[in-house]
This record gives sequence, structure tokens and C-alpha cells, in this order.
Amino acid sequence: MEALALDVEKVGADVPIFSKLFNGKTLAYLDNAATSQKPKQVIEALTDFYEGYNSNIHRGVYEISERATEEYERTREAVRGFIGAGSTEEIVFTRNATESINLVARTWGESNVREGDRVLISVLEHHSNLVPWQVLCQAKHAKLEYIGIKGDGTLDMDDFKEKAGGARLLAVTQASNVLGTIVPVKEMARIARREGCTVLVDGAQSAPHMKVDVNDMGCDFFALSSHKMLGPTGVGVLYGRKDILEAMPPFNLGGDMISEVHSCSASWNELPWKFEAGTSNVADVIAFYHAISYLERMSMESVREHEMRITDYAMDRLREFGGLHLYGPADLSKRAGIIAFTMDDAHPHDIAAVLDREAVAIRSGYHCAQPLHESLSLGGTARASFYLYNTEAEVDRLVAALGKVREVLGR
Amino acid sequence: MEALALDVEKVGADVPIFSKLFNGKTLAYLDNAATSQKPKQVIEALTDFYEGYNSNIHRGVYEISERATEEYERTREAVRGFIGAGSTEEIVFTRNATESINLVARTWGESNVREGDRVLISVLEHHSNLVPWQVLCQAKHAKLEYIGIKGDGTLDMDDFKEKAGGARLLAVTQASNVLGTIVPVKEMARIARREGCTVLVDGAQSAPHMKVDVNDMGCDFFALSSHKMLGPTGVGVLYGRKDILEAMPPFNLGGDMISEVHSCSASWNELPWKFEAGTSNVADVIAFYHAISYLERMSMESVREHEMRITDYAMDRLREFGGLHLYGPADLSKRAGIIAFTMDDAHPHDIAAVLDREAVAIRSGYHCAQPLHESLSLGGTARASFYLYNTEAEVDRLVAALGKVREVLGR
Amino acid sequence: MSDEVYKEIILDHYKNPHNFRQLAEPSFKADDSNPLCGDHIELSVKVADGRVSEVGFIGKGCAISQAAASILTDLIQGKTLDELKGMEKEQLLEAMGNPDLGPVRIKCALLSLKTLKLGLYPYMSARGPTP
Amino acid sequence: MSDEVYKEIILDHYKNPHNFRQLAEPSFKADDSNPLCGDHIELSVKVADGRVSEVGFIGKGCAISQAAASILTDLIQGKTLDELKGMEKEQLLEAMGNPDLGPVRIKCALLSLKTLKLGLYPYMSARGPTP
Ligand SMILES: Cc1ncc(COP(=O)(O)O)c(C=O)c1O
Ligand SMILES: Cc1ncc(COP(=O)(O)O)c(C=O)c1O
Repeated sequence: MEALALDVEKVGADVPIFSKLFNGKTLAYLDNAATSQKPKQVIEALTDFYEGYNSNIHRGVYEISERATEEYERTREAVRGFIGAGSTEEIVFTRNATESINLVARTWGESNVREGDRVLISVLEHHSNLVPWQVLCQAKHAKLEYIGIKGDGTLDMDDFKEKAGGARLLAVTQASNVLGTIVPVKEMARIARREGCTVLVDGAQSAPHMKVDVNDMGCDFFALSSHKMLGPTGVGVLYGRKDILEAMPPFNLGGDMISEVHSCSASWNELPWKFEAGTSNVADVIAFYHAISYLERMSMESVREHEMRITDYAMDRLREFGGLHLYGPADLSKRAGIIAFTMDDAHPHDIAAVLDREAVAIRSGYHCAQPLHESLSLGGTARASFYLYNTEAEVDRLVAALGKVREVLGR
Repeated sequence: MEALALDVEKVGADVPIFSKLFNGKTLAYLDNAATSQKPKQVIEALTDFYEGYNSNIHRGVYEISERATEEYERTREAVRGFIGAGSTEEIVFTRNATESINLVARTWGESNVREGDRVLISVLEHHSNLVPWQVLCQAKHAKLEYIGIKGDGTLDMDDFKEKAGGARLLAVTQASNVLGTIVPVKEMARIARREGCTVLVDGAQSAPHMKVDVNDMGCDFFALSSHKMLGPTGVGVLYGRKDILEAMPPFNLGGDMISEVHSCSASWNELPWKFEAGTSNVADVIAFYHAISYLERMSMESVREHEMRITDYAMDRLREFGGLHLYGPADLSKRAGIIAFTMDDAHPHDIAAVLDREAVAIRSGYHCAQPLHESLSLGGTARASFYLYNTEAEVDRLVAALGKVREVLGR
Repeated sequence: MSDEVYKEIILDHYKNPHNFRQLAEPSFKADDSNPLCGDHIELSVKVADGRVSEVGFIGKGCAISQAAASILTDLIQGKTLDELKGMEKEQLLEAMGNPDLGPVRIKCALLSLKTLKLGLYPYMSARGPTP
Repeated sequence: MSDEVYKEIILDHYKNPHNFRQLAEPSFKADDSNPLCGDHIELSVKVADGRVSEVGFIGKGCAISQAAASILTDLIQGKTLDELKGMEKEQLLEAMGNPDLGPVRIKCALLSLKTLKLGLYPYMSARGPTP
């Protein structure tokens, strides 16, 4: 696969923030699980829109509005292709992955989860794919069940198989934002759907980093966030199978999602607009197209390969450094480019703060996955997470900065 | 008030799209009720963010994340001041005004509107402040009642007073996006709240164009959209009185709106974050600050004065032109800078399309206010709407272009 | 810019629509509207010997929707039911001189074709397969 | 950059916290945590003649939260209840050497002060107004 190898230097040069200096140093940005940096192609698309054809879409019959409408819908087609959906009717723009999941809980969940039903999630879940189900289950007197993980951080498939029978919904992440665990969602979807269970996959941490194909995966819903995959903030995607979306009541009401309104009744627009209420985040959706094009140009296979290489290198260096606890699967084929760790001498917050002095950005805390931390008896972790622009030299800077942490905070 | 007079030329020079040519002509943008154009200060703020300190907020302990958090919260403070709210706890960021209103319907409405209750709106409402209440009332077996308008397009206050007694909620726009009617919301709120009725004001068309003070107005909720007031798409605001927001259940769940999560329970973050789920639209919220600063620098009084002057001029010229029907109040003090009209010889769509050839952008159709059009027996209108950068010369271009419409389409 | 929208042929049909009438005893009829802009079309079709023998429309709305309906009524005269069924939007747009319609107004242009199919399908299935 | 965070005084208190113990018979005690990062503080205070006579804390968490708690225990020794009540966050931050804390970590620094007030208010209202 050498032919595919990513030109990291070139990617780095495309991302303007990497030519800025912080405290006299370039930024070693290792917080990609929180959000990604943006290539100039995406930033320029925003300026081009606002300076050249800013307008409201779908209803304007003048030139700039028609152009904006076409480009907005072009992003939808690009997303469709990127995740392997069958039709643009299945691609709904939301604010973020969190809203995508809430949309499903509030509409599909409201009308399909009943008293006594079982909703299945995993202990790996981010709060955004956990609390909506917790609250829904409470309201409906349904039961929320957690699929456990094994000692190596991978999902416990035996536990899943035991619980799958008769479940109403399986809502599971494709990649953990803490342990990096890649979850075998395709196999799980096959089993779950055989049992008549609806399947939602949280792709917030997978879609940015590996090839995703919702048809092949066999899920009913899939959620992702633009900002984690080179795109602007304020855009999420909900993929939903057409027949399910059609049967669902709308979510927010007003604006473009409407077909007709009379004083006593209203009817809804066709898919996918039925789920897009009010003025859309036009500029950011249009700019998101350029993020997807960028990733497709690099190829998701190369992105994944690059991240595996960096993760491998980082795991080695961190093990070498000593005194750290690393969490998550050791098998790189089962792991995304995310490394959560703790250090005996220092609290995660202090690690992150001292690293900041070296212009190395990592995150500390629960990473919105408190139940996972509780199940591992951890009061928080430090987390480094990689993307296509990260280099081995940045990993070296991370390790050197950890040396400073030990120097400053070691008792 | 001459001292305050707006320097329109200077404003125009700040807005990059106005230096572009379309069909060899500069853009006469008269569709401001749909969305506004953006000054360079706002566009540059986006680039500055993405190139200089792009990061996720509220939880990062590294420098760029702290800066992003501070600037994000700075916008909240600016909005608070701009609309006269008492505390930033009362300012929630949403996607748009539509979502702000839906948030109230889904949380406050869900738990406060009961069978037999009466919800009061007006026939002027945009679908976004109509359909959420229609659907809520259907679900709750409550009654939706419409306050009518008088022949001159102003709200029928006698009708309102008759219906106010015992109503559970009054949800009303401060300015109609079709007739331009300015609604006396302060007087209405006083009467309604005396009757124990909760008051929501849709400020999507007022906040961009006149000084708003939610405390003085006495409303419980107020909604607005950034994109209609020089700011980016993807940002809305919900103002809510603190005690009411505190009593409300959250809306979307996950991410920043959470305080603690355990496997079986979760608790919510403090106001206002309780209502902001998932990664916020960080960049656009930060850029919105510069839109508000821009408007405050111009002063809302001058903006309003300028728009009254332009509207006055436009009404005169359009009456002179002949063969048009103009809708809405003749009294400029009761009217925002919006003129809906029809032409005997041409359908609104055709008017807009022919105007487009002259690079004059107006909107045609129902403007998301179909019940209002039905009540006036209109199958649609053409609509010109003004903002602080519009000039009398642009009005002249509008009138000249209407001449072309008659030439092309007159039977 | 939509310089190419108001072609001569569109303006002609708009100002003097063909077949602008309701048929007294149509074989099938249908009406539909474009909720966004209020365009409305009522189409009535008489079939004889498996072919369109007469067609009329009434409606109101923008020049594009009304001209398209008028042009459509000319276009389908004498066509077999299967030909109607197979009719693609490109045929109508071509007959209109391929105006440069944006994403919004294309719906105006295609409203009459949509209305035709709306009436045609139930009529065809009620009649059963063509022999 | 937070170059100014890990001042000598903070590191000293972090590495050798003062009053790191639980009092056996406190006049009041309280505990609180910062849900975002898991910092936890338990504070116990003994009051004699209307003044703080003894104070202890235990806890775990980041250097800022633990050092701040330690510094706070020194700061409140001998203070009257009214002085505790009137204590502002600026006093604590000043005693910490005014480190340059961002919006996230300021909460770590102030956790112990918040915990103090959490225990103090119910104690004061149970006792009634000071004579
Ligand atoms: C009066 C009024 N309310 C609400 C809205 C909805 O605003 P948004 O589409 O930004 O949600 C509009 C926008 O046209 C409006 O004019
Ligand atoms: C696994 C996972 N799911 C969901 C989310 C929520 O994404 P957003 O905040 O963009 O809604 C995240 C973000 O951290 C995540 O890591």
C-alpha cells in the first residue's frame, strides 16, 4: 500500500494554524478527538461564500440564492457518497452528532420505544449516545442495558449476544473516544437486525478516520460531526434508512421543513428537508464539502494507515517512557488513533497544563465518558489523539513534555 | 438626531459582496428579511478563529481552547447587553430562531401546556412561531387561537384583549416578515402577564433592526437569529427569564449540558449551558460578536432611522410607479423596512426572476407565512426588505427593474 | 443570471396558453400545486383508442408553470398511454427551449408533468394492462 | 500559555499539603467535587469562641485544587465566622500568588472555597445570628 502513503508534510502545509507560533513553538495538536484543525480549502470556502454568494437557500429565485442552494445540496451528495448511503434523501444536516442522536431519540424513540422494551448501549459510549437513551428509557419505563468490555478494552461480544435477543434498539459507537476501541458494528448490526432490533451507530469518532459504508454496515441510523473531520463547527449529519425516516414524525418545526400550513393544520416537506427546520447553517454546510473532498483526495485508507503508524510509534515511545498506564486495545487493528493514559506522579489536568507550556495540546478529564471511567475506576485520564497531519516528531515532543511534567510535579 | 445619521457608504464598503459584480452590475440586495449580508469584520473573525485558535471549548486546559472559551462566552455577554437581559445565564445559543422557539415548545410547552389551555398567536406569524404551537396544541388537546389584524395591517388589539384573559401562552412576533407590521409587544406583555400568561416574543425581524430591551418589554422568552443581523448562519439565541429556564427540563442531551453521568442517572449543568448540547457552533458564535459590535457601533437608533427613511422613499416610488398593490401599515412608525407587494401583470416569482437579471435581489412566495397570505386571499407576494447598507439608488434600481418586468411579462 | 429563462416560446405560451379549458368528460383528470409558491394546475385528458385525443388545462401561477402546462398539452396530443407513462422531464424542458432554470423554479416547470402522472397512474392501473 | 500556573507556592503546598487530615469532632464539615475533572475536597472546621480554631482537609485531584485547599486552610485559621462568610475568591487567589488560571482551571482553584461556604452557611443559620 506504499503508493497510498499520505504526504503528511503537504497536509500540514495546508492547515494554516500549523504555521503559527505559540510561545515561540509550532502547535503539536494532539486533541483531534475533541475537534480537528481545518485546511485552508475549508476556511476559504467560508470566505468565498460570505463574500461572493451569501443568501438564504431553497426559496430564492435569484442567482446567488440558487448557487447557494446548489452548493448546499452538493454537500449532501458528497456526504452520501462518503458514507455509502443510497440516496441523498437519507442525509439530514443537524448541528452536531449529539443533535443527530437526540433527533432519533425524540422522534423514532418517542414513537417506538415502549414500556418494558430494552435499549442496548455499551459502556464505551460518549454521553451524547448515552444520556438521550437514559432519559428516554426513564420516560417510557424501558430498560437501558450496557454491553460490557473485556480486560483488553474491546467490546464483550458474548455479553452482547446474550443481550441482543429481543432488544428494541442497539445504539453503539463505532470507535471509543477514550480507549480508541473499534467496535465490530457490522457484525453486531447483522445479529441485532436478525432479531428485529433497530441499530444506531455513533460515527463521531469513526467517520473522520476510516472508510465507512452504512449500507455494508447495515445500520439504520448513523451520526457524525463535521468539526471532527476537517470541517467547520455547527454541522452534523444524521443518516437514516429512507423507510424509517419516512415513518418518523418531524423534529423541529418551521421554515424549510414545511410543505403547507393552514391555520389548523400543516404538512411536512419531503425527505430530507422534513428534518431541517429554520434557516440552515448554509455557510458551514457548503464549507463541509471541501473537508470531505479533502479526505477523499487523501483516501480514507491512507488516513487510517497513517494514524495506525503514528499510534504504533506513540504507544512504543510512551511505554518506553515508563510510569504511565495506557488504556485500550494493544492490537492496533482494533484501535483508532486515540491513547488515554494516566501518570502516577501527576493528575491528568496538570499533565495537560504543563504540556500546554510546550505547545503540546492534549485533553484531560472524563472526555464525556464518565460511566466508562467509573467502570475502570478512573478519576479521569489524559488523552492524546491523532489525525492525518500529525507526525512522529510531534509524538517526540509529547514524550519530551511528559518529562517536564515529571520534573515539575513529581513528588 | 442628525448627529446619529448612518454613513451608508462606509457600511457598504465594509461588506465585501457589494464590491462584486453580477452580470456586470453591483448587487442591489433587497432580501434582508431572509438573511443579511456580512461585513468583513465578521468574515475575518471566522478566518482568525480557524487559523489562530480553533479548538473545542469549555474543557480544554490548553491555551487556544481557553481563548476560544473566553471569546465564545464574550459573545454571550454581548448578546445579553444588546437585548437588555439581566444575566448571561438567560442567554442560550441555538441554531436559529426556529430552534429557539421549538426549544420552548418542547420543554416549557411540554410541561406547562395542558388539556383545555389556550395558546395565543397572531395571524402575522412566521411558520416557525406557528407550527410548533399548532403541533403542541394538537398533542395536548389545547386550543390555538389567532389574534387578527386590521385593514391597515396592524394587530387588532381589541381582539387581543378579548382573547388574553386566561390564555396560557402568548407567542407573537415583534415585527411581521411580510407586512412589516411592528407589534406593540410591550403593551401586550403587560396585559398578558397581568393575566398570568407566559409571553414569548419572536424577535427574528425586530432584533436586527431596532433597539430591543427584553426587560423593558417584559417578555419571558425572546428568540433571534444571527444570520439576519450581520452575523453568520448557524447561530440563534433564546433569551429566557432565569427562573423559568431553571424550572425547565433540558432539550437536547449530551456533551456540555451535562454535569455528571452515571450508568443509571445524570444531572444537568448550570444555566445557560444546560441547554447547549454537544459541541457548539464555536466559530460562528465567536464571529457573531463582531456583528453585534458592528450594530452597536452604528447604534440601533440610527439603523432604525435609516431604514424608515429608505422605506418611506421606497413606498413613494412604488406608489408612483403604479399598478402595484402594497401591503402593510402606511404609518412608518408602525412598520419595519419590509414591503410586500403584488403586480397585476406578473406573478411574484416572475417579478423576482426578471429583477434578478438586473442584479436586484428580492424574494417571492409565501415567505413562510402561508396563513397570513390566506387571510389576505393572496397566492404569494413579492417582497423587498431593507437593511442599514441599502441606498435610495438601490430603490431606484428596484423601480427601474419593475419597469422591465412590465415590459417582458405584461400581457 | 437567468437571462435564458424568459425565452420567446415561454412568453408566447404564457400570454396565449394553448388548450386552456376544462374538458367536459375527461377520461382522467388531476390537479396539483406547488406549495412553496402557490402555482396550481388542473389537467384533464380524454383518451380514445389508447391515445390522447383531447387535453385541457386551467391553472394559475408564474409564467414558467403556466407556459410549461400549455406546452405540455401540445406535447402529449396523440400520444399513447405508454408514451405518456415513459415521458421524461427532459422532453418537456426541451420543448420549452431548455430554459436555464435554477433549483427552485425547475419545480414550477415540472408541476404540469407531475400532475399528468398523478392522473395517469390510477387511470392505467384501473384499466389493467394494455392488451 | 499558562507559564504562570505552577508557581513555587502552589507546588510546595501540592507536594506537602498543610492540615491534611480529617478532624475528629468538627463544628462543621462539607465535601464537594468538580464533576468535570473529578477533583474532590473534604473540609472540616472546628470553631471556638466564634473563631476557627482548627481546620483540616483531605482530597484528591489536580495540583491546583489540592494546593488551593491547603492554602485555604492556612488562610482561615483564627478567622471569625463573619470573616469566613465575607471571604472573596480574590483573597484565595492572591494567597496562591495570583496564578494565571484559565476559565476551566479557575474552578479547580475555587473548589475548596466553595466547599467551605457549603459547610459554613448551614452551620451559621443553625446557630442563629451572632450576638
Ligand atoms: C418573523 C420570523 N420568525 C422566525 C423566523 C425564522 O428564522 P430562522 O429561519 O433563522 O430560524 C423568521 C425568518 O424568516 C422570521 O422572519
Ligand atoms: C464517540 C462520540 N460520540 C459523540 C460525540 C459528540 O460529538 P459532538 O460534540 O460533535 O456532538 C463525540 C464527541 O466528542 C464522540 O467522541
